[in-house]
Amino acid sequence: NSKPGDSQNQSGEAAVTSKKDLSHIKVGYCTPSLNASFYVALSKSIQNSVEGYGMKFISVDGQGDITKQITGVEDLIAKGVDVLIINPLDPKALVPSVNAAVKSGLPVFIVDSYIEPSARYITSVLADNQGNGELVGEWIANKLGKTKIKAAIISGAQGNPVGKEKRLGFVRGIAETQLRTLGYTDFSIVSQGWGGWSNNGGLKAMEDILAAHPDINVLMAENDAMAMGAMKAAQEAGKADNMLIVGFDGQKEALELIKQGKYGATALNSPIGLGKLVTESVVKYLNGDKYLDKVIYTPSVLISKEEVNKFYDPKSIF
Amino acid sequence: MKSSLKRTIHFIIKHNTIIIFLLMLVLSALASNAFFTPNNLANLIRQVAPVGIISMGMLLVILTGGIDLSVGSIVAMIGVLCALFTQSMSLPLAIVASLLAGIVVGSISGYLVSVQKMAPFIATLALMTIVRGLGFIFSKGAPVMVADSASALTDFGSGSLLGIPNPAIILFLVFGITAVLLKYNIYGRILIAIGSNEEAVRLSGIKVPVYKFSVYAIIGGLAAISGMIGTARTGVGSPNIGIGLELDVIAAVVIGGTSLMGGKGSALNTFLGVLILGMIGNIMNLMDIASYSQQVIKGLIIILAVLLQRFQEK
Amino acid sequence: MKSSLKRTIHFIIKHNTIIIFLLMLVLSALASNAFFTPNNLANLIRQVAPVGIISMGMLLVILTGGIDLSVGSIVAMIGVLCALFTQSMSLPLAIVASLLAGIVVGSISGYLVSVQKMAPFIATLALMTIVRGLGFIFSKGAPVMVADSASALTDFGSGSLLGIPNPAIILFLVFGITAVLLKYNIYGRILIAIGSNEEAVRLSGIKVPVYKFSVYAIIGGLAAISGMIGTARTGVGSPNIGIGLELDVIAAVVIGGTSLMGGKGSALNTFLGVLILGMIGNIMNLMDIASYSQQVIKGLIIILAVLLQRFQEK
Amino acid sequence: MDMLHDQLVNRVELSNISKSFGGVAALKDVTLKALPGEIHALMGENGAGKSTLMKILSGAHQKDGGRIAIDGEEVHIKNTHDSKKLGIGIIYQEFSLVPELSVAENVFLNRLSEHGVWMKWNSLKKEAAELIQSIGFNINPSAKVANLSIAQQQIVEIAKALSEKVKVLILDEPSAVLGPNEVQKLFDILLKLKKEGVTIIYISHHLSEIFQIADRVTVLKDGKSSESLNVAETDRDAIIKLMLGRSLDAMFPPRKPVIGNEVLRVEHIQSDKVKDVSLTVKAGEVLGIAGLVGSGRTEVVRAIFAADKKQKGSVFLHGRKVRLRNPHQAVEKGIGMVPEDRKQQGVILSLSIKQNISLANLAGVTGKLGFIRSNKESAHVQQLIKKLLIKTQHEDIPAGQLSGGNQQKVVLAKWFNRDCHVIIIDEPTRGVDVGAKTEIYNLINELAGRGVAILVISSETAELMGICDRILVMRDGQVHGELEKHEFTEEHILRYAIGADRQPLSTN
Ligand SMILES: Nc1ncnc2c1ncn2[C@@H]1O[C@H](COP(=O)(O)OP(=O)(O)OP(=O)(O)O)[C@@H](O)[C@H]1O
Ligand SMILES: Nc1ncnc2c1ncn2[C@@H]1O[C@H](COP(=O)(O)OP(=O)(O)OP(=O)(O)O)[C@@H](O)[C@H]1O
Ligand SMILES: [Mg+2]
Ligand SMILES: [Mg+2]
Repeated sequence: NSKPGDSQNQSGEAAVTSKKDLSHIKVGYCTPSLNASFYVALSKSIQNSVEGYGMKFISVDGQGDITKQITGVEDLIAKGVDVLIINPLDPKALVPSVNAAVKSGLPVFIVDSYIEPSARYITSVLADNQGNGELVGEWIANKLGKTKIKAAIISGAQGNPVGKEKRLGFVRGIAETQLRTLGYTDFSIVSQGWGGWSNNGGLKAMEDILAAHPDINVLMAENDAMAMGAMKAAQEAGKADNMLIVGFDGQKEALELIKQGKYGATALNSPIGLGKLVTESVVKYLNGDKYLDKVIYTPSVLISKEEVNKFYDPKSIF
Repeated sequence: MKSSLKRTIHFIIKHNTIIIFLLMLVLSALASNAFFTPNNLANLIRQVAPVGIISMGMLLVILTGGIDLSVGSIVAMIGVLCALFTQSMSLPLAIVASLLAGIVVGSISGYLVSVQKMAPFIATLALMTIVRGLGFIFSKGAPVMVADSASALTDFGSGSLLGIPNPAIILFLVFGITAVLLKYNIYGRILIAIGSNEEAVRLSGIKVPVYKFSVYAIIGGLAAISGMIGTARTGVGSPNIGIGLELDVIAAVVIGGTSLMGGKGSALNTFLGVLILGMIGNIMNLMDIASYSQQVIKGLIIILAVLLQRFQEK
Repeated sequence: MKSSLKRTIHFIIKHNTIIIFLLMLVLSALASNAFFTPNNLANLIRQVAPVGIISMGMLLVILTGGIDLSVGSIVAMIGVLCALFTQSMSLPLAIVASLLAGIVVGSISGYLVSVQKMAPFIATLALMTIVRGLGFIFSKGAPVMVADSASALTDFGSGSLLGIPNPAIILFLVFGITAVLLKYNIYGRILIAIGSNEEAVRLSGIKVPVYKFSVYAIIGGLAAISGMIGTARTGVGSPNIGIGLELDVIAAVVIGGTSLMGGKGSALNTFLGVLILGMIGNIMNLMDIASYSQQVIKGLIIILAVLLQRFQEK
Repeated sequence: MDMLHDQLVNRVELSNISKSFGGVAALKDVTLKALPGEIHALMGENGAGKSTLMKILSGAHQKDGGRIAIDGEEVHIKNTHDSKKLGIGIIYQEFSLVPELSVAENVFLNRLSEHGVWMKWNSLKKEAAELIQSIGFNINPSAKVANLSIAQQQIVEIAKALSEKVKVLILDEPSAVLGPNEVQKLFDILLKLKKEGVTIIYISHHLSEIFQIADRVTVLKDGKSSESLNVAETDRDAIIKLMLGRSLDAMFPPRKPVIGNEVLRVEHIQSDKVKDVSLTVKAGEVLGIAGLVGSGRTEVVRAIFAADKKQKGSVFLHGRKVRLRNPHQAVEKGIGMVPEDRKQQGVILSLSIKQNISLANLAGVTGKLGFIRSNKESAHVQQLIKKLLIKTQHEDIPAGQLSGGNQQKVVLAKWFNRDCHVIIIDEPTRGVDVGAKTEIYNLINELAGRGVAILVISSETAELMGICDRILVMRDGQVHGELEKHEFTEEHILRYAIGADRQPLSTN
């Protein structure tokens, strides 16, 4: 099990080269949806890496619905792909699909989300969301010092396991840091809004949060898009200056705001890195490496104003 | 001999959904070699089963001049409930309880429409929201596992009989029953009559509210069956599936030449409508058409199919 | 004196949406201290603006007996297009082009419904899918930033006039024009007549298709305005906003006492319907009611409001 | 008869029935008694409450007060099911058929659920065919009702009512959509039923029919009932006086036609049901089109007005050829049409009288940008209401609250409100009471007097003879005869209408 931070490098070049000719290989990818720019970027990144190795890339869209994702996987198998990469909408529901694919002789790789261990996949590549949450919480606690933390959370979608990991990590990060530095905890989370992972949703949720709790000093959103929407609402309400806004993903627009000092910090969950990493695992596997780690984490990185220049790339696809 | 030919022609004109269907079939076969493989055909029929099963209920509802927007939510909620029930009761009991729950939800729509005379669109729209919320509440927002003791359910979901996937067998059953009901049973004839002239039926001493109520109860039950099939296939009940399913179901019924005004429609054509819609998605996936373009093409084909239907009226 | 009281009572009974509205207002004030703060009221009116603006168009469509399911998709697509346009043309041009694009999409629905005589439900359902897909294609799936040169747009989106948020001002304008149109202009009267008895209107020598066409073009334009407001507020055009918006809009219109059969409805009541629906969401957020329960409560209130409407008919 | 009446128990006894709709009294204290084997006519002006009374008897409406007794025993009819169990059959004024079902299913609709759970298609069709034949007609029992002509639909209604053994049969204006041939057959059936002891309540606005078939007559006026009269002992004037509260000078007002130049000429027009029709109408002339039901008269005028697509033929106005593609263009060119189906095509029931009347001439009531000049409109409409003697308190009342005759006048007012060169009136007085009829004839005269060319279709031969200057007779989609005023006789018209070989109605 590789620990966060110790595995692959983030730079552009392929870290793995293939000894075999892979040009006849068809890689199928089933995305959970294409309704969010994160997923679009992830799909694009996998495509770029896959094609970079000379393989063929085919994708289907789960349209945010487990049954449609299963349908998509079935269609991929029917089309005769050689490798399957799945970003499962649900940790359990796709287990039968994965196992059916494995049974028909396909290696299956998981990316970005969790799946039950009973699925016989080769390896899963994902961000350490809880670790990321901890980094964000730690940053907030350090930043505010003895000031009481009054936070609101904007979550993406109900029942989303990634969101849950992030907020649990956030709480752990704050608690641990305060205990370490102050010897006690002094924070409350006064409200949880729902923003549907979108800019617009974050804006709306923040408006209502500010009406009910005008005195919050921290806003944590489970992705950058919602955080940026919430920032707009805070600005309109004239509250942006007394508030720390943090999010996740490291979208380039968010990095730009961090650079300008308007946005506190974000935890890197780069679709580009995920895409590269999972493709590299595929290539390793196809080259005969049968001993891949079952879980591979992308490094957990916190990006605040100090580090932002290392990560900011205005031409990035995400 | 000649008369049988004439009858065939007449049949085709009347059911010109068949022409669209055959056209799609030929196009699909031309478009992808993978289409006419037993594996893919089994996939296709398994994939359309949930929409297909519910479409038969929707046909009944639309025949009476109504509509039901809540089915997608029912599928999700029952999927969740069914998984929960397996954790606390025997499988047969869990299935019966899930089915009943679906019928109860449908009955609430039925009550609002038939007794309270609410517009079906708005009554079922409200229920769509409510039932979706309940699904989330019951599941606490996360997918619910089917109990290990209920492995028979998941076995059934992934199993097949004589090469036909089990969900498809249920679809065929539901289709057959509906077809017979509409053609040879008084119940079906009365539904058509209600959609065609409700007042006349009322004046004939037929208890119209009872019939209107019944179609919503039935579609609730069918949505429950679809929900259970979903859970059986995946082994989990997930509260966020089936969003927008109602629109697919309605589109299938309308592609099958059913009038949204009620009084006009057939089970066979609806079944073909379901297959046409399913084939659109399947073949586009096989052809590697990008997801966004798929939506555009699907919409265009719906428009085309409905425009072609208009010849039927002549 | 007495007659004015009588008239007031008559007015209230006729517009009993007002009663529901006042009831909601009182309940909201009781439920949360934060409700009657200027800040929250500004939020509320700003939040309902997109639904409100489109609801006036939906009122016109429903008056003629139609429906438009494509508006949520138009909002998203135009939001994207508007942001894209700012990158390549001057702001005024970008706005005009976006508005025109919305009108064009609406006109396609209008053409299918009025000339091709397609059922509005299915024509606009197909367009809903197509336009959503186009929005994704145009944006390549990711939100599109408004160009820095078009900061006037984002300034407008977050600005206000005399304490009234700009989007709300547009809403008031659209509401006022619709109200006047329906009450004092022949256009409104013809729409109502068409919804009541289309054939009689046609035989009176009125060009029914032109009017039916026009309402879809109008709602397309209004959806485009809503889309631009969304982009102006957030500074990005996202292809995935507005999913399910059409249902909120229709619910608001129906809560306002409009009959889905056409021929009956008022702008004021629709406006109140919009506010009622907006308040439901707002107050539940203020009360920190869990999102799942919110859906359930919202559905229940819709049912309740529509049931209360029935007294109006007496 | 009276002696009998005293001794026998009444089959139907409605006593002191009252009923109001939302505060408006439709029936106040109505009493009607009928014996077994009696044909009892029910008459009255439009809106007098005839249909309402019968709907109460059939369970479609609930009475507010009063007593109903069948065969001397008080009964409580709460729904149509109850009335059926009591042996009451009814043919409603508005069709109550199911268009999407077959003839056979419609005939047995009342008893569909008694046949068991499964459809017995063969026996159902056979029985339906037998029943329809037994009443002298021939309609394919498998045909969809939607594809039948109006007359055929009425026959299905009759068969439906006779499909059950009834003690009481109510017919609400059955003859309004039947031709003379079919009416005669209907009367044969009624007389047969009468012999079997069935009580028949017969509603009609045609006085001649009452004298031909009824034993007694009850007249409703303003929601109250008159004494029942023995038909044999009364006459037209007496009944009219009971209905209107006054006597009627002449059914058809005298007219001195001033006929001018040709206004409308139609040459070789063809459509689905019309095979080559040509005609001309001159200014100030009233041209009638006679013919049996289903002869294609309506189709001719709808093709002229461009309400239906015509396949061939040309239309000339004032000698100049015009191309009309839709009713809008017809209206723009000065043609107006009062359609045959008042409720479906004429009035908009939920709109006010004012709004209905303005509909054909919106330009006349609007100012800049389409804004309505409310005062002007009201004044204008009030004038028309006064002129056409439309009975209403206010011009803002929904047209649906008016009686049938007054609704018909509203539709006429719509075209009065516009300067038309040609006005087509399809069935000007269908279902209209005698009093209102005369008023409508007056209006037609006045229009003609203004120099408008008028084309009238009517199934009532007497009406055409009374108001027209010239009559065309149609059969099978063609004009088979043209009669000048001095040639007008019922026989003449009927002969052309039926043709040499008369054929029974059939579906194919
Ligand atoms: N459902 C109803 N709601 C309100 N008013 C009604 C209703 N039905 C009938 N009326 C009113 O009751 C009165 C009697 O109507 P009814 O139809 O019984 O008249 P009628 O004698 O049959 O007239 P006609 O000769 O035109 O058929 C009319 O004023 C009519 O407008
Ligand atoms: N709804 C309909 N669908 C199909 N055919 C119809 C319909 N109504 C009428 N027809 C046909 O059109 C022809 C003429 O119809 P219709 O009975 O209206 O004739 P008409 O001469 O105008 O008689 P009237 O004016 O007395 O009704 C008939 O042959 C009839 O079969
Ligand atoms: Mg009547
Ligand atoms: Mg006619």
